[in-house]
Amino acid sequence: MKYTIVVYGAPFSSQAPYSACQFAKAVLARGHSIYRIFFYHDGVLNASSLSIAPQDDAYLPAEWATLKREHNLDLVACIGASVKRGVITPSEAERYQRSGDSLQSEFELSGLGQLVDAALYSDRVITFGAG
Amino acid sequence: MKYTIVVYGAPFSSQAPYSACQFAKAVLARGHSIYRIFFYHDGVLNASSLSIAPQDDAYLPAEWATLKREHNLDLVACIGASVKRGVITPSEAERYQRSGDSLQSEFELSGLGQLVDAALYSDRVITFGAG
Amino acid sequence: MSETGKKRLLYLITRPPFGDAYGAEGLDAVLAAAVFDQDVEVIFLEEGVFQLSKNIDPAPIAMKNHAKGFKALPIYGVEKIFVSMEALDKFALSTDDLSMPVEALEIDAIKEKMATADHIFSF
Amino acid sequence: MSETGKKRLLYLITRPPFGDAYGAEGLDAVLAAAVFDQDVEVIFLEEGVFQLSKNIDPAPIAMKNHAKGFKALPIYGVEKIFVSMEALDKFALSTDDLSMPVEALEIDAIKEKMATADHIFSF
Amino acid sequence: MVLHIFNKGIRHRELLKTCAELIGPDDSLLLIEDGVIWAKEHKENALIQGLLDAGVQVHALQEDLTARGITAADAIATADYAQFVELTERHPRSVSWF
Amino acid sequence: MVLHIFNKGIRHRELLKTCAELIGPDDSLLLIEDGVIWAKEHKENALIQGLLDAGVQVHALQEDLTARGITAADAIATADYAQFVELTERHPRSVSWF
Repeated sequence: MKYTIVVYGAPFSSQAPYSACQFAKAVLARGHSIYRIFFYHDGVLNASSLSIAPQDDAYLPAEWATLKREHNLDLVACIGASVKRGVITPSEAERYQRSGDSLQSEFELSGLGQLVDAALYSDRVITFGAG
Repeated sequence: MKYTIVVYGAPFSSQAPYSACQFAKAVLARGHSIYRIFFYHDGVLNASSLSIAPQDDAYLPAEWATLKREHNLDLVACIGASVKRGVITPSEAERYQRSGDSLQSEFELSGLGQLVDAALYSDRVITFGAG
Repeated sequence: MSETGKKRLLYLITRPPFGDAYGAEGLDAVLAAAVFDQDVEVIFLEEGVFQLSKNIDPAPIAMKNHAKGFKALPIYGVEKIFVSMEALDKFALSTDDLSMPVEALEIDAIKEKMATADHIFSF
Repeated sequence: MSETGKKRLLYLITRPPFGDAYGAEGLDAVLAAAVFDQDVEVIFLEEGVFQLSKNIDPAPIAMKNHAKGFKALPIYGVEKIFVSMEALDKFALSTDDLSMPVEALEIDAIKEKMATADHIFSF
Repeated sequence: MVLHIFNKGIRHRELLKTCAELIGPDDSLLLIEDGVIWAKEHKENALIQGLLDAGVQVHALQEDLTARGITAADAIATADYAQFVELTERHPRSVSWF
Repeated sequence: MVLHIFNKGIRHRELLKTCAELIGPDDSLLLIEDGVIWAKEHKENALIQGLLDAGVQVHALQEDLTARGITAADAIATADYAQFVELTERHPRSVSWF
């Protein structure tokens, strides 16, 4: 079956993205495919390239990146939710005169249409809520 | 009296920082002083220089900056909570090879000792919680 | 799937306005679905009914009024908007107290909508 | 202020571990206070008592085990650690079920501590 | 004298219960943000009524009521931000529930 | 058949009540994250008992139980992540409560 996973929580603040990541691995292990992982609300902070994990802690953005490389996953963060929360591309950084970009390269910023599209083409949509 | 205000919530995700900002203005309007505003937990995202407000929305980081300039406030974000959440100084950006810094200049990153210090020297400590 | 071959997408709005971003971001998610011309339904549950309060005015708290966007949903083609009768009852409200005309649903009718949706999003 | 001229700082831990960051960040706040040699007290309320569960092991959820830090508080000079008796009772727990020796307090004793603290931090 | 500041709505009923049990007779409760929903007259406010019956002062922040289009029940005192500050002056300590 | 995924603890009692009222006889409830606290045998689980009495299947995620050092009551089925996926296979739709 085709799954879409929706993540509302930020790493280091909520368990939601950790649960989502474990669930994604279990979905793939059972032979299903993942159509998209969509990051919304505070979940967009998973796409930040600037967070730095404490030495003995898991660094979730890297986990997502590894998962993407190994399974060619589509990792999309909602652009509206992202720019409000400071996750921005180089072109937004330039346009709004910010000091730099902050989007990890394995993630793509796109509109909420990508969430609707995912719902249309997935057999299952599982949300990991937070807050 | 001397007040310290503690903020746990992020702009665009929680009302907590908006309430804290209104409360800070009311404290000053009644003739009190503010010893420190301490940002902890997701509240450290108030110190981000990268967030971009939607056109018709309030931009809280700028509100804090104005308040600081007008009243010489001490705006401190917990350094441990900040770096985990991607709010980093130029020196951290360099050390951890990140694309750029993300700390608004009106804010300072410092340790949790600044929260304890604030408690010792303030008559009142008011927390605005979130999540 | 509905008889028309469209997907049935159900959106639950469960939180009051302003305390967090779920109301505003839930609204944006519904608006995005409206563009795709699917079978979209919205149910306001529990404290979510306060998103439809009359006289919402966040100027005193310096926040943006997203809630008027809910009133505009029919303009964007989202016509199936419901509230939980139990929630209204719990908060001593009637549909007349709300900012837009909506149909109140009993628990069983809400269950039925959940049981027949293709996907359920909650905010 | 306590008789020694130190400030009385009271920390309430109200949430279970791992669901959010308040347990871990509350612990860090208590540790910071310990450094300042003040009169620090910690009370585990409500679901906060699960921060002191025996056998905590977050390896299966790929998160860090901050909770062992609570056990280390006495090493850092924080000796006044309490749990709500009502919370233990609610969850069918006794102090023997906890990861460290703590004193259980009745509601009135907790109220008294709140009423005499200089500042109260909640997590 | 403790000022209890509560900012969550009905879904956090158990949190309000825990808070209410710890409110002493000289303490006050201030409802802010989504917490002002508890200030409305409705079927779900037995906890608030219990506090009022015990003589506890219950306040709701006017700005948050206005924002949400909610009118507070008669028994609830409304306070604006200036009066919120005044409450913190009168109560030497506060605790936030969220 | 709806899989209800619930991830909050006791302070969100009213949210569990709202969720429980909307669980149909063919639906299942899966407790994850802080939600596994409801799976423990204690004085506060009348809502869970009500669901069990109505024949609803109640599951708790084993990984989250282990993380928190909590043992589930006998009447609660435990599920690991693989079984969580299996539950989503068997239930054509899910709703998350948080």
